[in-house]
Amino acid sequence: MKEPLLKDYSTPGRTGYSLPEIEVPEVDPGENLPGWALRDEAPGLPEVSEVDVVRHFTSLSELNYGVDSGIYPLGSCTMKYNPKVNEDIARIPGLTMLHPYQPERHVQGSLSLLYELKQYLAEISGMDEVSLQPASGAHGEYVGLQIILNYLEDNGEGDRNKVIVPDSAHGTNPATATMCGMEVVEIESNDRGMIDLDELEEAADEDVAALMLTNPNTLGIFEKDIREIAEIVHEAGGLLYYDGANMNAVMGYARPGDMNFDVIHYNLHKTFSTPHGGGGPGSGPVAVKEELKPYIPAPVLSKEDDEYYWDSDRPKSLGKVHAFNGNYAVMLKAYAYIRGQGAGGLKRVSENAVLNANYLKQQLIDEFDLPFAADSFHEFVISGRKQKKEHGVTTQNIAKRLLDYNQYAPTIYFPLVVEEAMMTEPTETENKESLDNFADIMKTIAREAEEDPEMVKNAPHEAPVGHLDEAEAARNPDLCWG
Amino acid sequence: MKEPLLKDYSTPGRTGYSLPEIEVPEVDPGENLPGWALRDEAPGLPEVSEVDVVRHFTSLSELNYGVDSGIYPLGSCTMKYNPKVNEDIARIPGLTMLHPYQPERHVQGSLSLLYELKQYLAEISGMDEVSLQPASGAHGEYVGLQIILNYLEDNGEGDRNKVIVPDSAHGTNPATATMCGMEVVEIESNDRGMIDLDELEEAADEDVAALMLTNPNTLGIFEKDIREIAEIVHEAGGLLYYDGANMNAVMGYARPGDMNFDVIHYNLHKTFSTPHGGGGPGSGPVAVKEELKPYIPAPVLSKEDDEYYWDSDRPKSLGKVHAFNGNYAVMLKAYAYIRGQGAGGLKRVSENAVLNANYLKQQLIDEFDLPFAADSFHEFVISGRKQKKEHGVTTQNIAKRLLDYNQYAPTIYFPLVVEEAMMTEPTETENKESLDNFADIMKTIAREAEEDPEMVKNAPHEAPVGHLDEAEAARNPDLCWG
Amino acid sequence: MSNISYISNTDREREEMLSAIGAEDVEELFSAIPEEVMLDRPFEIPEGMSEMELVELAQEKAERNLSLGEIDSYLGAGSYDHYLPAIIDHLVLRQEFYTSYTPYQAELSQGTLQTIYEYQSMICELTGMGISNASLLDGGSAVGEAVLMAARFTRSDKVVLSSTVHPAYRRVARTYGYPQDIDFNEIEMHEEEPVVKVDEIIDAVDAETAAVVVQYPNFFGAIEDIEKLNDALEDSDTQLIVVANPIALGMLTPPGELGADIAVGEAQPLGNVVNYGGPYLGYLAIRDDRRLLRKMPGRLSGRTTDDEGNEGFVMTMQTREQHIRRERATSNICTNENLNVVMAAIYMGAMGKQGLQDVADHCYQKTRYLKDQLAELEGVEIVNGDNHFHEFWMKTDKSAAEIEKGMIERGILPGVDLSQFGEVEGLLVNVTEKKYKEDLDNYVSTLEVVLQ
Amino acid sequence: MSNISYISNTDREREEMLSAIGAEDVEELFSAIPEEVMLDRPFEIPEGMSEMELVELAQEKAERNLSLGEIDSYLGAGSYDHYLPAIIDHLVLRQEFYTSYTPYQAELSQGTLQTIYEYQSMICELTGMGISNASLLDGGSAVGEAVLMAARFTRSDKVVLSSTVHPAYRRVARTYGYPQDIDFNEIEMHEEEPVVKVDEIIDAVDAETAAVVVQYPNFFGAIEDIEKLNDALEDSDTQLIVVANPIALGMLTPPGELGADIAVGEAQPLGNVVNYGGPYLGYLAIRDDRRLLRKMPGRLSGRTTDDEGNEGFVMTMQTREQHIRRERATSNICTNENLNVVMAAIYMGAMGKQGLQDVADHCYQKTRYLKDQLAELEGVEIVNGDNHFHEFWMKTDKSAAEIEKGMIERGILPGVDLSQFGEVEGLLVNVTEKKYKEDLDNYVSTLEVVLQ
Repeated sequence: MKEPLLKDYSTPGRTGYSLPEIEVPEVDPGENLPGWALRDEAPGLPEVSEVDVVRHFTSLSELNYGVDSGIYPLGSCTMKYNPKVNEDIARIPGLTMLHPYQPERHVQGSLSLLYELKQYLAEISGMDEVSLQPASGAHGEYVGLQIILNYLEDNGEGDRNKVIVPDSAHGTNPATATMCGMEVVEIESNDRGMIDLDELEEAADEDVAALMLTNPNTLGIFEKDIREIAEIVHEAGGLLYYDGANMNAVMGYARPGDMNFDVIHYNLHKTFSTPHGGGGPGSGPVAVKEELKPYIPAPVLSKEDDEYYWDSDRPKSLGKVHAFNGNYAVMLKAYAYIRGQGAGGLKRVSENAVLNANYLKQQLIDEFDLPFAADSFHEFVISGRKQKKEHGVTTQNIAKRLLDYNQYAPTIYFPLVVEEAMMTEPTETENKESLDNFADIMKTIAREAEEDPEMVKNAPHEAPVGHLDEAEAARNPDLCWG
Repeated sequence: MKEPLLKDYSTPGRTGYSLPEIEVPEVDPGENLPGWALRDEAPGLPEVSEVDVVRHFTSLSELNYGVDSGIYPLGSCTMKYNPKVNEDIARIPGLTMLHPYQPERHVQGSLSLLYELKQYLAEISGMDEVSLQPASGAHGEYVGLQIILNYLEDNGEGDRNKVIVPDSAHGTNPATATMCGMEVVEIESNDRGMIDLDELEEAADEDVAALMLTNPNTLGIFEKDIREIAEIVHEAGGLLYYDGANMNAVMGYARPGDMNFDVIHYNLHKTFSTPHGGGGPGSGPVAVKEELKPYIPAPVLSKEDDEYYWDSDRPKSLGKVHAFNGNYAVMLKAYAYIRGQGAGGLKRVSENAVLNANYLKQQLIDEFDLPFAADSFHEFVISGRKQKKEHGVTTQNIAKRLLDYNQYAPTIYFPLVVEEAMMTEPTETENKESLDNFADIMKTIAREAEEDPEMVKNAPHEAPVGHLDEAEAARNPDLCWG
Repeated sequence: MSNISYISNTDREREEMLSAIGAEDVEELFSAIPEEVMLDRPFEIPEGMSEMELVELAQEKAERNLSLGEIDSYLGAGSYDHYLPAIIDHLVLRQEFYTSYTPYQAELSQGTLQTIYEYQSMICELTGMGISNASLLDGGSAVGEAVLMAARFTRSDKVVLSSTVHPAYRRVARTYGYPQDIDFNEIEMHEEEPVVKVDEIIDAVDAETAAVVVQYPNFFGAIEDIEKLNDALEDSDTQLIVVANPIALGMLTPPGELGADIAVGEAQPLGNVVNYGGPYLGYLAIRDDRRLLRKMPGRLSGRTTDDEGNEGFVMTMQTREQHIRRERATSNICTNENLNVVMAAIYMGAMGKQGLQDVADHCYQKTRYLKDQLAELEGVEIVNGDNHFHEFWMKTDKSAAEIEKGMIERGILPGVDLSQFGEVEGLLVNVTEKKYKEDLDNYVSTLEVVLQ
Repeated sequence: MSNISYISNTDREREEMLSAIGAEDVEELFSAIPEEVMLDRPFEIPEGMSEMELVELAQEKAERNLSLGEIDSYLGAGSYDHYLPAIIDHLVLRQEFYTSYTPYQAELSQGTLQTIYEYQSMICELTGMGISNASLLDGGSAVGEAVLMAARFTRSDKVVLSSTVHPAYRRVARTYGYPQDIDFNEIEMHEEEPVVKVDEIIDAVDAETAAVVVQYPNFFGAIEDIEKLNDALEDSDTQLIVVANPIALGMLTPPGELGADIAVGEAQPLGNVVNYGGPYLGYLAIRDDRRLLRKMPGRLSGRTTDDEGNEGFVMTMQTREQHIRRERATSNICTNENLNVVMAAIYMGAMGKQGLQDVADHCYQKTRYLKDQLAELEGVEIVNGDNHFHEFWMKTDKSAAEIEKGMIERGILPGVDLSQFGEVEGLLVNVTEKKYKEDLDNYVSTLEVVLQ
C-alpha cells in the first residue's frame, strides 16, 4: 500500500519531459551574467520517466479520501459534492488562458462574469460592495478586519485596539485580529451555546474595534439576539464582522447584512462548492456595507457604460493583499454553481443542508451527549464525553475508528467550548441512506466502545497507515528528503 | 470493498440530470403515433442522483487495475503506457464534434490526418494501401480474409476453401476463417516453436486460400523461414495474411510487406498505445499489397489536388463492415503517438520492447521451464509445468497469486502448444526496476509453490474478491439484474 | 531538445540489461531476422516531436475542420448529437477504466465486469429483452452479427430485410452475410409513406426464413407496423430482429414487448460523442432463451459468488467465444467497445428513468414543432406526415444539394442529403434535445429564404 | 425541464426525515431566525438552469475574451505562460486529490501529505534552502508573510526593500506590514541599469533592520548583486529575503547558496496555468534553523512512523498555527493552495533535473535572441543590456501605449506596459520556452513596422 518517494524512482539520466528545439543561436550565459549567479550543479530534482510520475501520483491519490469516496461530515468545512461541470467550465481555454495584465478590453467576458458574481454575493449577503481579491477565508478575515480598522482610523477612532471574539469562534478569528495588531477579547458562551449579552455589554467598551461572529455559530445554533448584539457593538462604536464559513445554513432565509453586520467574508470553496483540493485553493471574497466601500482592496472591479474595468483610483483603499486578482478560477466555479442553482436552488441547498443535519443529529443523540439542546442549523455538535468517562474511549479514538468503516470523521475537539466535541456537518448532498449508514456506524462504534474499548482505542485498523507518531514528528521534524 | 449495484441506490422520484425547458408547444404523442407504439411504463432505469452515479462509478473504478497501477505483462496484448496527451488530443472539440455525414470540405483537417495515418501504416508494414474501417483486430482479420477471398474469386479461384493456421495462432484466426466460410487447417509447430515447412508444404494444396500467420509468432519467436513459407503458399496459389498483434516487436527492423505477406491488420490499441479501455474500443486497420487494392472496404479515403475525399466508386470492394468510418477517435490517438515518436522513436520502441522481454526472460528461466530456447522478441513463453508436476500448483494458481502482489498476470494457457503456458510481454514502457520487481515476485511464488503449495492454490488472498465460481456462472447465467 | 519518449530505461540500464542477457548490443536481439527481410533504411515518417508541438499540430488539424460547435447541425441518420453530462468524461478518464485490459483476470477487473453487468441490465430494461451482451463493434456490424446469429440458430439462410433499415446497416449485413451465403430479400417502401410494406414482408416469409429485419424508428424516423408484423410471425421460427434507437425507447414500447427475438442497434446516442462516426458501440439483446443465448456473439458478464460467498462478476459463457472455441466460435469478436459501454452505462444511470423519458420527449416535441413549421412552407413536403420520432424526410422543390448549399452559407447544416445512398432524394432532418426553439425558428425562416 | 440539482433526497424522503425530527415542514427548521432578519423575498438572482445551458453560458463569456491562444503574448511580470505537460491535469483531476479536505485525518490523507512533503523537498532542492512550507496564498502575500516572519524573528520592525521588487509584491508587503507598524525603506534603482543600488541597501541596514528584500531575477528580469549584499549582511541579524522565480533557478545559483535566510516567491510558473492571476501559490523556504522554523507561517508536512514502524506523513509543528495557537499563531493562514502544490509537485517531478534546466535554458536563450534583435532596431533601447533571465525592459521612442496598440493590431501583445505601476515607462517583455524563432522574428519585424 505504501508508495515510495518520487526520488526513490530516480535513476541518473532518466527523463520524462519533451521540449522543441531551441532553434535560436545559443550563447554561454556566463558571457553575460556574473559567474556566481550561475548554478554549479543541477537542481537535485528526481530523474524519472513520465510513466514513473503518472504511476507515483496515481498511487498517492489512492491513499486519499475525497468527497466522491463518500460522506465527509467535517463540521464548519462544508464538504459537499463538487460538480464536475464546474471543473470543465474552469478549464475552457478562453477563460483560463488569460494573463492578469492583458488589456481590459480583451477580457470583457471574464470581467462581466466576475462583476455578476460580485452582484450575486452582495445580494446573498445583503451587503453593498464586494472585493474578490482575498484568496481564502482567513485572507478574507484579514481584509475584512483591516477594512474596519482603516475605516475607524479614517473616522478618528484609530485608537481602538480590541476585537471581541466568542470562545466558540474559529481559530482564524483571533489569529487574524493579532495579525491586524489588535488585542483579542474572548467572551464565554452562555448555557444555550450563544453569546452572553451581559458579557458582551461588558466587553464592548470604548476600545472595541469589532466583534467577529459566525451565525449560525460553530455549534450550529442561530444567535437569535443578533440585532441586540449588533446594537451593543455599534453603540460602543465598534463594527460587526461576519465569518461566512456557515453561509450554507441560511441562504434565502437570513442575510448578514439584514442582521446589521458591516463586513462579511465568504468561503467560495465551502458554500459554492468549488472543491477544497486537499486544502486550497479557496477564495474568500469580502462584502461590505456602503460606508466601508472606500477601504476595500484596490483595484475594484467596476462598470461604466457596459464596459468593465479595474478601478485603481481608490485613495482610501487598504491596498493589495494579492499580487493579481485573487483566485479567479475558483470564482469561475462559484459563478457556475450559483448560476446553475439560481435563486430557488440556493435556498433549497440551505434547506436540505439544515434538514440533513437535524435528521442526523436525531439519529445520534441516544448514544452521544448533546451539549446544547437548541435547534441546529446545517451542523451540530455532539460530545464523546460519556464514552470517554465510561470507557476511556476518546473522541479522537472514535474518529479514527470511523476511518476503518471508510467514513470520514467529523471535526473533533472543536469548538473548544465543548468537551470531546464532534462537530458534524453532513451537507445537502448526502442522502438519507448515507446519513442512516453513518448513524448506524456511529452507533456501532458506541457499542464497540462499551464492549471492546481497547480495539477502538487502537483504531484505525484498516487505514493505509496506522496511528502516526505526531509527537516524534514535531520533536525531530523531517520536512524534506534532502 | 464491494460496491452495490447502481439500482440498489435507486429511490422513487430521485433524479440526477438536468435539461432546459422544451419551449415549443407540446402535443400528446398519442395523437400522431399508434397506441401500441407508446410505452405504458417508464423504462426501469435507476432513479439516482448525480452524486450517487459519481460515487458508484468511482468506487467501481477502484476495483480495477490499469496500466497506471503497474506492470501489465499480458503476452500478445501489448499493455504499454497510454500517453495522457493523446487523450487530450482525442478530446479537442474541433476534432471530435464532427458528424460522419458532414460535407467533406468541412472536415479536411481530420481527413488529412487520417490520410497521413494511412501513409504511415503503409510505410511501417511495407504495404501499398490501407483501410481504416475495421474497428478491432478481429474485425481487421475478417476484412483481410474477405479481401483475399474476393480477390481469389475475382481471379477465378473462388473454389479455394481452406485457410491454414498454425497451432500457436490466436483464436481469432480460426474463428475468422470460419466466419468467412472457410475450412480451417491447423498445422503443428516444430520443436523450435516455428512452422514446420514440410507440414506446410503438405497442407498447401490447390484448395488453400490463405495462410494466417503472426511473425514473430505467439511464442515470441521470429519465423526465420518466412520467405520460404511465403513461396510455398504463393506457389500453391494462396495468399499470406499477417496478424499484426505483434508489430510492437519489429518496427523499423522488419516489415510484413518485405516478408511477402499480402495482407496485414494492425491493432492500433496495442502497437500505437491507444488504450485498451477494459476491452475496447480498438481499431484494426488493414493494409494490402497493390493487387488487392480494389477489394478493400468502401469508401476509400483518397486525395486529389490537395483535397481529401471518400471514394465510394469501388465496384470490386467487399462492401462495408462498419456503418461509418471506423473508430476515428482511436485513430486520432494512434496518429498522435506515431507523430510524437517519429521514425526513430518507433524503432526505439521495438528495440526496448525486445530488450525488456529478453531481460525478463533471463531473470525467470532458472525457476520456470522455457519450452523453446529460440531468441525471443517482444514476448516470451515460459511454462509452469514443473510447478504443476512437483507441487500441484498450476499456472492459474501462479497467476492468481501474482494478483496478491498487486501485479497483473501474464497471459496464461496460451499459446495452446505450450503446457501451463505463461506468455509474458512487459513492453518497452516498463523499466528495469519494474522488471526486477516482477521477476523477484515470480521467484518468490516459485518458492512459495515449493514451501506452501496450498496457500498458492488458494490465491488470491488480497484481491477485492476471492476465487470466483465460473462454473456456476455458466450453469445458471445471471446476466441482468431484472 | 527532447522528443516524446515513454521509455523509462536509461542507456546505462540498457547496457546492464544487455550484459545480463549476454548480448553485445540491441541489434543482436534482432539477429533472428533474415538479412533479406531486414529493413535497411529509416521509416519514411517524419521525426518525432515534443508534446507541445504535437498538441499544436492537432490543433492546426482541428482548425481546418468546421465542427458542430461552429454550425447549427440537423444531421442524424444513425449518429446523434445529444447532450453529454459532464460526469461521463470525468469518470471514464479514471485510469482504472481506460487503461485496463479485457477483464480476463476477474479478481482485478471487478470494476469493468460490474459495469458491463449493469450496462447489460440497463439495455435489457430499455429494450424489454432478457439478455444483452457486452457490446459489438457498432450498430452496423451488430446488425450483421444478428443476422448471422439468427441463421445459425434457425439453420436457415434466408433473410427478409426492410428497405427502411439504414442503408449502411443493410450494406454491412450483406458483407457479413456474403461468405455465409445468406440470401437477402429486400422489401420495398410504401410509395407515400416512409415505412415498409409489412404485408409484403409477411408474404415473403416462409419456413426457410431465418430472420426478418426492421428498424424502429426506421431510417426515415418513422414507426413501422411492428405489431402487425409480430402477429404474423408469432408462431413461426423466423427470428424478428428489431434495430432500435435506444433514445427512442425512452418513449416507444420496447422491442421485447413487441415480440422481438433480437433487439440490436447503435448505442452511441447513449452518452457517446459523435466523433466522426466512431468509436461507437453496437448493442445486441435477445429474448430470455438459453438456446438462443448459446448462439449469441460477444462477451457476457455474469454475476456469481466467490469462495466466501461474496458476490462478484466474471466473463461467462466463454465457450461461445473464439479464445476458447476457436473455429467453432459464434463470432470472431474479441476486443469490443468496452469504454463506450462504460460511457453508456454512466449515461443511462445519470439520466435514469425520468431523464431518458425526458430526452425522448424533448426530441419528439422539438422535431414535431420543426416539422409542422416546415410543412407550412411552400415547396416543402414532409414525407413522414405525422409518423416520426426525432427525424423526418423532407422533400423540397429545389434539390437537396441546392438547399444544403444555401443553408450552409447561412450557418445551418440542414440534414443528411439522402441522394448519397442512391435510393431516394431529399433531406433527412434530425432534431435532438440540444436545439432551442430559437434555432428551430431560424431553420424555418432560413429555409424559406433559401427556397426562394 | 429540470435545473441542476445535486440534492439526492426526494420529497418523500424529506417527509420521512421531517417526521423523524418531529417537524411539520422545512421552514420550521429555520424558526430560530427572528422575524426581523428573515428574508421575505426571493434572491434577485436569475433562476437556475440546466447543465447544458450553463456550459453554453460559460462558452459565451469565453468568446468575449481574447485569450492567449488567440494572440501572441509576451506578457510576464510575475505570471508566466509555460508549457504544462498533459499529465498534470489528468492527475490533479483524480477526485482523491481535488475533492478532499485539508489533511486533518492523516490516515486517510497520506496522498496529500506525501505530495506536500515531496513538494517541500523539491522546493528545497530548487532553492537550496533547508525547509519549505506547504504553500502560501500567492507570491505577493508570501512576501508579506516573509516580512512579518523576519520581524517576529528579529523582534525588529525595519525593513529595507529594493524598488526592483515587483510593485505588486511591494504593495502587498506594505499592506501586511501596516497593522504591525513595519517601517519600509525603499531603495532606488540605478539610473542606467535596472538593478538596485546595493551599496545604498548596505548603508541603510542597521542593528534594527529585520530584513532586506530583493528579487532574483528582479522585476525587470535582471540579476541583482546578491553576492555583494550577502557579504555585507553575513554577520548581521538582518534576514536576507530573496524573492526568486523558481524557473530561473533551473539555471541560477539557488538563494540558499547565496546566503538567503528566506527564499520566497510565486510558484505559478511550476505547472500552473496563467488563469488571469489566480489561483497561484506562494512558496516560502528558510534556512535549516529550528528557531526560525518556529516563526514560520503555514502548514508543514513531516515524515514520521506509525505504531508498526511504517513510514507515514502528518501535518506537523501545528502549534504555530491558528487552529491550535489562535491569537498567538504565526499567521492566520488556514486554507492554502494545496491543489496548486500538487500541480507544482507533478511539474517538478515530470520535468525533473534535466527538464528544469532545459526550460530555463530555453527561456534564457530565446529572450537573449529577441533582445539582441530588438537592440538593433532604431528607436529601441534595452535597459537591461545583457543582464536578464527571461524578461527585459524595453524603452522605445514612441510611447508604450502606442507600441502596444500597433502590435495588438498585428496580433502581438508586446509586453507589460510599465507605466501602469506609476514608476517608470516602457515595456516589460517576457519570453518563455513556448516561443519559436519564427514568433520572435515576427515580433522584431512587426515592431519595426510599428515604430515607423
